[in-house]
Amino acid sequence: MAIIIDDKTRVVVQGATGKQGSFHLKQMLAYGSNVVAGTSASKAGQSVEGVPVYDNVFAAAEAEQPNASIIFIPAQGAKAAAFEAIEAGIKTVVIITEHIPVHDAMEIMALAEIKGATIIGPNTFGIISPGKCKMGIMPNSIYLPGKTGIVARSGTLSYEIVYNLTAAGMGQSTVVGLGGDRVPGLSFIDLLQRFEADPETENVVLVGEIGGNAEEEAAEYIKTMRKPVVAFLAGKSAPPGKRMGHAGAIIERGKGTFESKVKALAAAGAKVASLPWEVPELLSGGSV
Amino acid sequence: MAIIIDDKTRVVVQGATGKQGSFHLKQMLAYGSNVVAGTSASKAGQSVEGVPVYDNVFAAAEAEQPNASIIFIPAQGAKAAAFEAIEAGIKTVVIITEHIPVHDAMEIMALAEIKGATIIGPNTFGIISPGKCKMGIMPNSIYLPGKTGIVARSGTLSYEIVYNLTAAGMGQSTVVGLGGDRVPGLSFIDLLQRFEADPETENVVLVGEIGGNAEEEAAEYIKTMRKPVVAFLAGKSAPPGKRMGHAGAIIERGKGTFESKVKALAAAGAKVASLPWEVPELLSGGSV
Amino acid sequence: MKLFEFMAKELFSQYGIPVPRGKVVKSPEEAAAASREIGAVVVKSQILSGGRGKAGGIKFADTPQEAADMAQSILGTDLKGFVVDTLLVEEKIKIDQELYLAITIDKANRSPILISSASGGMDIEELSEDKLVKRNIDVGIGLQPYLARELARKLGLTGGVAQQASEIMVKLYKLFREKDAELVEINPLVVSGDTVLAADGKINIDDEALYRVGDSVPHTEERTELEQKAAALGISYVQLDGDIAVMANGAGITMATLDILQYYGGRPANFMDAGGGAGVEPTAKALEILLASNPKAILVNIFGGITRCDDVAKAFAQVKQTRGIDVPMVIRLVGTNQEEGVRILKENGIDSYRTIKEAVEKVVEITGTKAVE
Amino acid sequence: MKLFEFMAKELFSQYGIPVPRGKVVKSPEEAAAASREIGAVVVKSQILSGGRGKAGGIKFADTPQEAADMAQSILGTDLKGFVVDTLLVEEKIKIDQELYLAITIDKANRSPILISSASGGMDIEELSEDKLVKRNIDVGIGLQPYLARELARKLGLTGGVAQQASEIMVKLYKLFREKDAELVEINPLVVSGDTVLAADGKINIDDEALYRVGDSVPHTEERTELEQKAAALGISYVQLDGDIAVMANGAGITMATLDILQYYGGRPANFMDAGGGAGVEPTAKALEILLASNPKAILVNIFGGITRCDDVAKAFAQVKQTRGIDVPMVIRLVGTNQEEGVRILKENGIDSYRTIKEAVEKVVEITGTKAVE
Repeated sequence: MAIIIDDKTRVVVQGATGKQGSFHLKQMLAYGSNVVAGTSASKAGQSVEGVPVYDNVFAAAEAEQPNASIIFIPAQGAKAAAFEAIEAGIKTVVIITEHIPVHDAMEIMALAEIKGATIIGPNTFGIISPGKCKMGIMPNSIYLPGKTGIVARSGTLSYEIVYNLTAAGMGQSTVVGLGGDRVPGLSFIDLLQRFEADPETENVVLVGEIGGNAEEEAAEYIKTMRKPVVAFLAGKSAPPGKRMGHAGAIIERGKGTFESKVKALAAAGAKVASLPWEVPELLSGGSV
Repeated sequence: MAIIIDDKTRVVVQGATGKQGSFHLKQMLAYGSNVVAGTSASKAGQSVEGVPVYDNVFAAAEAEQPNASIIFIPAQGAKAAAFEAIEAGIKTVVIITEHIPVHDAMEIMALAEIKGATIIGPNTFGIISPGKCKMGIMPNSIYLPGKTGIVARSGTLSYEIVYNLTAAGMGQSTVVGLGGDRVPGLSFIDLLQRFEADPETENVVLVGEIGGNAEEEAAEYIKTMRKPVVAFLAGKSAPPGKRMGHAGAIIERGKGTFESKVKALAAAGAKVASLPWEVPELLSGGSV
Repeated sequence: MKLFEFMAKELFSQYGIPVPRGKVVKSPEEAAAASREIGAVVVKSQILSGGRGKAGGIKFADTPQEAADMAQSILGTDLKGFVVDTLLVEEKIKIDQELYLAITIDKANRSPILISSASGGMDIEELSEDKLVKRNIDVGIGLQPYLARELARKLGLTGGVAQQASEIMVKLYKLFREKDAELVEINPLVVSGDTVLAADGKINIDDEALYRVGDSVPHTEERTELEQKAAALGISYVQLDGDIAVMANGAGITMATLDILQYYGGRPANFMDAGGGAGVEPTAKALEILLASNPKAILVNIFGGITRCDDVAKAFAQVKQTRGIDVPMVIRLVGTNQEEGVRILKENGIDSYRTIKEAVEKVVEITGTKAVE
Repeated sequence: MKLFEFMAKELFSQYGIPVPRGKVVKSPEEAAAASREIGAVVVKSQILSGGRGKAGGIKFADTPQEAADMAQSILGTDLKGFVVDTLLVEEKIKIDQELYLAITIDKANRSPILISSASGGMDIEELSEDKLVKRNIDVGIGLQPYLARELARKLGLTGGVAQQASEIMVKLYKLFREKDAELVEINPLVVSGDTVLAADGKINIDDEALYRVGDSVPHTEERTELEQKAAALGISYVQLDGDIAVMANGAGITMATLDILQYYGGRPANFMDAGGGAGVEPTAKALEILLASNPKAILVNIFGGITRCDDVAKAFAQVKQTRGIDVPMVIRLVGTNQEEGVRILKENGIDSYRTIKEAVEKVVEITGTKAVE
């Protein structure tokens, strides 16, 4: 098992011939991901690391039957790239691209909902089911197959957590980056539900940060979960952020602070780590 | 049973205070339909025949929980009216209005599909499950509760068929008008499937006409049906219609003529009546 | 509403779709002048029908004199039922490949459909399916450039030609949507050297949408005067060659009424669908249109739904009282407010029937046609 | 990017949303002239912050002389950290009711959300939920007039006021979408007699969309020079008041690095998220920004993903070789191309650590802060 991607995932890389796309295509292949196709408007017919490059996702889909796409297209073309993947029938789309206008992100999410596609990102490090498939830009070396599901808002911080888990001999079932943008495709709850349902996952780490009320909402769901959850949150020392008018205040209603999140998660039964390297100990049932 | 509407249907009339809307609201009430609300942008707070009138479908939905809407709004406002009903959560929308631009109709159908709403019409006489609920503009007097399902492209021609059935003592489970416009919400097949699944319906009458290839497509489904189907088609004496460029010819591929339809239906096992008053005899298992 | 080729090309130009240089002319002199400006030309009759080439409505001219001669030979002739009074004089283009490109409405899918082929030109509808590239367009998404590029690729196009063709698709879809078209068609879409351009074009605008796009598109009229008069009343009216005038309400019942009349040996003088919900005045005017065609008898078949029988009866009574009705009328009247309608007719000395069978048998008997049965 | 009130109102006017008559002025003389033209006015400081009224940045004047006096008293003062150099002089309007109307992005629902209230004005965020009318807008459908009318009804508005308010909602949504706004807010939306108008307005434009809407909206700048310099490199940089400069890659890890540093008793001099995938040159420039702030030491925490450790190492080596680095540097470096990065650093005499704990302990030790443990 694992969630969302596994050894049956057939990956198409959109923007496979660009600097980032070709670099990470190679890294994904090196990790063992089943990358079956790339796309490039100008370099169709070529290949990258032995992976055939097609004009677009439709052509790639016809020839190679991918079921997941990863997008390395610059922000100005990213909406079209995501639409293309969705219209071509791809059901799992990982958008690495950052700096996508938030209105574009809303349009992508609206279309994905209509067409039943799952979007990971934008501005995500991606998703990895260790030992099975990696779709993302995370370093290959730090993951270990195992039983802990990890969901994070921030990429590098998740690497830190994984690094500590792996060092402690605790493997991961799937590690997912929600993406750092304002409108991500999936929420903490979406992932917690999947981890709760996944027979291979025994416990879950939630890596959050200040701002928004996603962690507080996740806490509501954690109350109902059977599997243990450990949380780590960043931003304790950050100065108060700028708020988005009255409307922002009305939506957040006092949520969004470090204290509010810690309180909600602890009340829901999650253990909250103060330092990243405390996570393995807390997962093992210990305290710090 | 019956299909789509029955005695649990709660009807809201959009455009309840106009000439057509108020006339048919009264007729529907007289038939026994459970008309729970009307809407009118300018006459909210009033009532029509004792039915309360609200500003819009959202307000009507909040107060009276209708689950079906019938639209008597002029063509220029009909798309907005249908969108309003769908956005307000109504799942069965009957559009009586004629002369709706075909691009508006396509947009209505696209939204309905996304939101899971069923559209009957536009330019339809409506739908009636005799003895239970009428949503439409058909005369109240001619229907008889019974076991025959009827689906028709044209209103008045369906009255003719029903008139003959009722005169022969053969009642109807549900009678549905697909609507005479170029882009109707439902196809013959959609209705045949529902009739095939409806325990109360024993046999089905399909009332078609020349043009398009809807009858030929229906014939493909009729081949798989358990219940008997009798068809009547109009247009045998009509001069050949004007075709819509090469594109129309490519889509129709020689279908659309009276002969093509009769042939397809007969080959599928349907009995085809030459005159409207032959339908009851054919339904009874006789021949003419 | 169909547009002439030159109008379609004006709209193409507005949307950035390349077309050959050309001039609209109405005389041999103007044709010669156009040729002087353009060079070698093709002289094309402007009629609201396809198949002009085979019918002799398209000719080539290398010199202004030839252009004038060709114009002379076409102007005023009858082509497929249309008298030619307008020509499009266009530069002759080198044709390397003829493509076909159309967007229309796919009723079955309830969405726009793009149909294209790398084998355009004449006899396109004879092409086998494997020569066609078809794709339904999601109206919520529109025809996005990436999909257009994929369709161009499927047509086997490459390089700059593929790029231009895909851009033309996107522009044509925009035109289709913004102008409420039922059909936009480019046949052939010509590859000429390294450019792609629309050598011929058809556009049909949705009549129901003219209220909102009417000012932004040119207008044409292909109905007869009587048909226009009927249309102004919201009535579908088509002249036929029989002697029994027919009125019914609803396209299906009108067709069925003609079928039944013919089945019993009668010959309909027209198709008239008086529509649903017509009130007293429109119905009276519809009856006057029927009377104006001097039929032997009039057959009326009304099954009242949104149309009210009392309104119909009042209209007939009114026409009888004011104008007089000098031919036999046979009326079948049932449905909404039937009793009141029958009463009004009776008061005015008009008999009505409850079944179409009775009515048709009666009208056939009156006009002396022999019945089949 | 936040817009000034007067800029927001210019956009409102472009979209047909009524605003009070007003003039933008920069001196007491101009304020007097505006008052002569308009009559009784309100003089409003233009700063990129709310709460101006309570802070004394909004004053009323009945005469030109009063307007000049009020302008004099506000111009040049410091309001909420901004020096006032621009005023909006507006007609004083009769206020019968203050509404609140905003459209922003609902992250949880991944769609726009309209928030409104019949109790607008100050302290709007203190209102209880039952005083608010909220509705998510489906981006595929947009905010249609029927929904806007329903929302106006829910606010308890009736007649012409309801109609105007609903039209303003539709226009505000159009502005929100077309200008790539993160927030459009009218507070208060004033009912004055039988008209409705926007008495104050806030607009935030999505920075990421400035490439496409930038030319159609006015520009403002509220970042310091160093922050702008960092932003031009794609780097998030915020000055803090400690003495240890910090660089990390990714917002989350940067925040966590500050947290850990603080946990161990260190005081960060800044927040610097060097972003993902920065190459050699941007990283070198980021390091130079850190050096320019004269810290006691520099703490770098790089977990390479899209960022490559060898690029980071090359950047540090380059700065050390060209500019020189005169403060202690503590680097934690793991991830993509880690071995190569560590090797390059070592060649250039820079030590690196494999855990953040070691790195933080080291930097705290160097700067002489006492550790917690």
